[in-house]
Amino acid sequence: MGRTSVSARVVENRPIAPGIYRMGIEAPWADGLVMPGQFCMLQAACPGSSDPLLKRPLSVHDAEDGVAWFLYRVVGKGTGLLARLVKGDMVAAVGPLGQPFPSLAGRRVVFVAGGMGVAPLPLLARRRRVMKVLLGARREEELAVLDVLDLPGIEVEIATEDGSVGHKGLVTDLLPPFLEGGVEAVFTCGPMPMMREVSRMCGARGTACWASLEAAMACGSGLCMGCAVRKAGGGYLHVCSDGPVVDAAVIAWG
Amino acid sequence: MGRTSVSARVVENRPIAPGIYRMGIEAPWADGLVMPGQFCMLQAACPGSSDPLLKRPLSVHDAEDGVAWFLYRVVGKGTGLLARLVKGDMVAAVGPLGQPFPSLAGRRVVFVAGGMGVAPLPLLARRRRVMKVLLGARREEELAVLDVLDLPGIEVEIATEDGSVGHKGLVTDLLPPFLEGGVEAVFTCGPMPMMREVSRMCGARGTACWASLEAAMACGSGLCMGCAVRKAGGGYLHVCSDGPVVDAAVIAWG
Amino acid sequence: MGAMSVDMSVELGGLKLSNPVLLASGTCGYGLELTPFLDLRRVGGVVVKGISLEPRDGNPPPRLAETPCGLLNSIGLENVGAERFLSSRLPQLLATGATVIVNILGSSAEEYAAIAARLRDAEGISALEVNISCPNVKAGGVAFGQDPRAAAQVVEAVRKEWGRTLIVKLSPNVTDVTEIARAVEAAGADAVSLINTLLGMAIDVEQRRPVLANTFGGLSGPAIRPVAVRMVWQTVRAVKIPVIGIGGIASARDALEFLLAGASAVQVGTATLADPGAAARIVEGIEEYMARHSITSVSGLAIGQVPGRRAGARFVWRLQ
Amino acid sequence: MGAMSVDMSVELGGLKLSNPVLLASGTCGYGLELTPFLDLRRVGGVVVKGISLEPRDGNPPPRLAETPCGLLNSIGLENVGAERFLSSRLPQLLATGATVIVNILGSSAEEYAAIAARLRDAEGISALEVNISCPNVKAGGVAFGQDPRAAAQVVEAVRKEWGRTLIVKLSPNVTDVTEIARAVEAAGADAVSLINTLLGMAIDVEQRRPVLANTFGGLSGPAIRPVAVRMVWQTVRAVKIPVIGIGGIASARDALEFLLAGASAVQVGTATLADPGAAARIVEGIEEYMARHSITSVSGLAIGQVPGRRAGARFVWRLQ
Ligand SMILES: Cc1cc2nc3c(=O)[nH]c(=O)nc-3n(C[C@H](O)[C@H](O)[C@H](O)COP(=O)(O)OP(=O)(O)OC[C@H]3O[C@@H](n4cnc5c(N)ncnc54)[C@H](O)[C@@H]3O)c2cc1C
Ligand SMILES: Cc1cc2nc3c(=O)[nH]c(=O)nc-3n(C[C@H](O)[C@H](O)[C@H](O)COP(=O)(O)OP(=O)(O)OC[C@H]3O[C@@H](n4cnc5c(N)ncnc54)[C@H](O)[C@@H]3O)c2cc1C
Ligand SMILES: Cc1cc2nc3c(=O)[nH]c(=O)nc-3n(C[C@H](O)[C@H](O)[C@H](O)COP(=O)(O)O)c2cc1C
Ligand SMILES: Cc1cc2nc3c(=O)[nH]c(=O)nc-3n(C[C@H](O)[C@H](O)[C@H](O)COP(=O)(O)O)c2cc1C
Ligand code: FES
Ligand code: FES
Repeated sequence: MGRTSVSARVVENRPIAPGIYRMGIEAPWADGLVMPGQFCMLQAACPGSSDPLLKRPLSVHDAEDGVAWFLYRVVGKGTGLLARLVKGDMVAAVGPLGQPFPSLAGRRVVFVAGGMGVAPLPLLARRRRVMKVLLGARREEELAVLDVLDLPGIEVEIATEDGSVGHKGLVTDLLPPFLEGGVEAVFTCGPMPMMREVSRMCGARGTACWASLEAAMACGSGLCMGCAVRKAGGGYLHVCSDGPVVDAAVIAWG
Repeated sequence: MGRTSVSARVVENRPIAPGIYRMGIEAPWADGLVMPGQFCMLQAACPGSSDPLLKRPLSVHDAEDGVAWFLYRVVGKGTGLLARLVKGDMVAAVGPLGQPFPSLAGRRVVFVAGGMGVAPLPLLARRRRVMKVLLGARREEELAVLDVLDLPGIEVEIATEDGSVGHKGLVTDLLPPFLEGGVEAVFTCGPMPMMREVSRMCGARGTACWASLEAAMACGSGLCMGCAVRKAGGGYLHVCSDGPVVDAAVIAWG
Repeated sequence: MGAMSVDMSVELGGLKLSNPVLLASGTCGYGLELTPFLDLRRVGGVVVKGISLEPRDGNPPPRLAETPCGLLNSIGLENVGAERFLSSRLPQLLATGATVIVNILGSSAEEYAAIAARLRDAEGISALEVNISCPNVKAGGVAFGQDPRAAAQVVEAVRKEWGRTLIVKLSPNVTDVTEIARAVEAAGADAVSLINTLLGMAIDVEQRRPVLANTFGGLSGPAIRPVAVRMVWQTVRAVKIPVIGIGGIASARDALEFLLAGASAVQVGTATLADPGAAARIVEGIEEYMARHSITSVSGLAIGQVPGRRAGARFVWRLQ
Repeated sequence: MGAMSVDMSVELGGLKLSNPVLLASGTCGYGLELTPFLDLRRVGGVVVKGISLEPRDGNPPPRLAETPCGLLNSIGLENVGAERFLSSRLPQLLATGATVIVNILGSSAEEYAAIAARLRDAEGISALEVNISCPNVKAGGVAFGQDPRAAAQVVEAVRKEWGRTLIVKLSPNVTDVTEIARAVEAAGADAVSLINTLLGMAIDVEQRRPVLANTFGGLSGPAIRPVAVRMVWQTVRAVKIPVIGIGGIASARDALEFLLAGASAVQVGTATLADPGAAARIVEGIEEYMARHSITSVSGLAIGQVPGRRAGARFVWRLQ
């Protein structure tokens, strides 16, 4: 699968909206081996220090010309230290990891995103056929990332909770016309409550739905069994190796 | 005593010889309150990380115009992270701490240094009367720091173990003429075996000797009793609060 | 702080403290060393370095070794002894306005009792904290804190001599800390504080010998916090007396872990060594958190209502 | 490596290993997950995830929490069960050329024995590692590893079924680890490995609840290394069988702390999660160190000659 564990050079790392950064790192696998929806485990190299201890999972945002890109929000110490990196610094990177969005050749797919759920979109748009992106946010400011998203030929419909841009309400309000219009699959990435609702709506119509899950991870590689998510039929699957992209029907959304 | 615990801005931090850096930080106490031989506890600010856990003791190298300078060798992770700082970065600093070299007004003092023992010299030369510096090194390369030492009007005599510069042998070989010539006090800073020998030689002639000690430190402020050094009469003194500069006669040099 | 005013005061077995943040024994000297950095009235109290009847020199150096997010120390209970503490340190410390708690240690129950008796007549000592992590010379050097009967004997002996608040400081180097906590509660302790350091060691691989002259040392700092929070959580659910949480607290968030686990107060140790003003920051941060969460008093922080008191160690079921 | 050639092979209770660096149970999956990053023949052996007689689902999520220099996990012994391990995992793992050690767990001595019996007929399993940190259902859930008699019973039961190398993995959550070590030595263990995780917990102060669904978790990683080195040092001096050191090893320097303390081999756990190639780096680093210090065989690393075997816990005298 071409997964590697390397020390990679940062080619760019800059804030593109308050608290949100876009970082590119040198990655030999960026040109072909990585598939949309896959992720890497990343850590700012800090010689001799073991706090933070573990790498952090970030979706591959885009990949071309030997550079893998990530779009991330600064949340805590792991992402905080990533944000301090400058061009030429080193980052420890394991990847690409996990199950990608399926390849549904020629199919019409709608992507329902919330917040940072847009992160995997550019690579997805480059490699798969996405007809439409439905994007939810609480406020206009959360849409700042849109300006840097390179989504050639893909229309974006927006819903904000405060109505400042686009539809006033939830992003899931925008989905029914597409389900009724016979879209062939829905991809979704974002907060759990949103993905749960998307999954429920698709399930009710019998439309295939693929969700990109999140879970706390230690290894990202199937070693620790830490990233468990309950399956509909009982038992657990592991987000890092069975996912992050899974058939939404197999999840016990709870 | 004006000691403070602050987050201070780095004004300069650059390598002056392989593995040796000179760093200046903004310090309100730099203009008057600090005395030669005192030290600070320093740590590169790394938000959210607690490894390394403790600050590291470094002698105040020089102090003027609101800037405190340090001259340090990269040894491990604490000094390694300091070396990565660039102008404008923040460093956590507690100081100035400890007992300084005594003020022997008008007296003739010889300073015997080994390796990084030269660190406190510029401030000492600025504030006290030093007639001569005797400096020991293993090889010529170890003398590179001399180029940046600002020691107005002070002569430096050198001994190298391989004879590449100055006297071939130990720095202590250079001391007897001064002891015989009636120098009034000897200050010493460097490796323990060197300081032990200087102390012994001074003791034998009845010349006052002040040594700047080193010990592993946690607090640098007399809180933990960790920095113990055995006293000649039994019991311990604490390098951070009873020293680092102590009357060499009180130490059980062992 | 927000507009809301929060009540930070706490009561610990009869002792009223202005706030729940204390300075831990052995990491704040005799208190005075901290005054350049910290107004001692801003913390709930100062637990001074462990005092024995006679002065002690302590262990030979090296006494310190830093480990990942932790500190090993083998100070060896160096202290000025009860007399010099009372004559020269205590008056100065009281002059700062600090609430003073004295940590005591001994090598027999009688010795503990003798120190308590000696300190009883001194004015201004608000509480004793009995450090039972010391080796019991009569029982061959196993620490009092590792044996419920020996621990109870020490507490009973001290209790006879000391009427004010009596805190017992527990060792974490035991199979079941709640067993010791229950034993000292039954023996008359007003509160327990935990944890003392975990027994550890480090080896200098280049010198090929233990780093510490004493071979072993006590591990403190953020590294041990998860163990400390667990033991406090278990102990809160096993005894009725107040529990003081200690171990790796370096921020208000860390202190809140213990207060949410049910601790009535906390102590800040190694963090003060790394940053002498840490405790004051922590007090402010707790106030800010309480205001943000609309919690008006410290006692309202504990998660849920602590249910029927059960032995803690049995909770553990399936790890890994 | 220098010009000098060093002998990295070790012998552990009858088992020959090419080098002393093993992958710790639960942190290398069933070995196969690591092959993109690591040639499994470069490590001394692979200790696979704990296997029970029947498959286990494990604990509900969240199962992980990072702490300062540490990791809390409450996987809950999720595993595919003995049958599926033998049919689908083991053959693939053996095909990589790895030396395979199987970690086993149960909730009664009989269950442990039954797994040993089931695995006995499988070819290619070099050793069993018996994880006695599991709760003993018959004794109300206290772990086997916290009671010398229960630990000995498990080992005796397994010993009857298993003739190859038998390693017993000890829990650090005890007052005196050497007591348990001596008990399992007497019961027939060929080697002991330690430490398993320290019991800990973390609280999410914003959500105001324990981070882990299971409340408690096992603490691993560099944070625990000083405790692990101490316990290994004590155990080496208390038993005659080989000791395998585990706990917070992330570099050759860290591994050497254990080997210098007298461990015959080491296991790398959490470090593999953070960096899947860690163990290979460690093997190289040990070789380089040995060459630099002119030490020709791993058994020559231990500090001094280990003197007359004494009980370790008594060493502790004066801390702090
Ligand atoms: C498969 C996958 C892909 C992801 N892709 C992206 C992305 O493209 N862009 C982006 O901004 N974020 C992404 N995330 C979330 C990102 O991993 C977390 O925000 C990050 O781990 C936070 O680490 P921290 O140290 O800054 O925060 P802290 O809060 O300090 O982290 C503490 C611990 O919690 C874990 N954690 C915290 N938040 C999350 C979370 N939301 N999901 C999983 N673990 C978490 C951390 O990994 C760490 O172990 C992804 C998560 C997963 C599982
Ligand atoms: C009063 C005093 C003044 C000093 N002044 C200077 C100076 O001006 N320039 C300079 O280069 N060095 C000086 N040192 C030594 C300096 O403190 C150490 O080199 C530094 O602490 C190493 O830290 P590290 O994390 O880089 O190394 P590591 O080896 O990773 O440190 C591990 C631990 O050992 C301690 N340690 C390591 N070496 C020493 C040492 N030589 N002395 C005391 N503790 C040590 C560290 O503080 C730390 O706790 C001074 C030491 C003292 C006590
Ligand atoms: C240098 C040092 C000295 C200590 N001395 C004592 C002592 O004299 N008596 C005592 O009961 N605890 C002593 N302790 C333990 C601390 O009070 C505290 O219980 C422990 O360090 C854990 O808290 P921390 O992680 O916040 O440091 C000492 C700790 C350190 C680091
Ligand atoms: C995620 C995880 C799962 C583990 N599972 C097991 C297990 O199944 N059996 C076992 O004996 N130990 C298990 N352990 C303990 C490790 O094997 C090891 O003893 C411990 O983590 C300490 O070593 P480390 O600090 O190098 O990780 C597990 C540890 C972790 C982190
Ligand atoms: S994160 Fe370790 S198995 Fe998924
Ligand atoms: S370093 Fe703490 S007392 Fe000196």
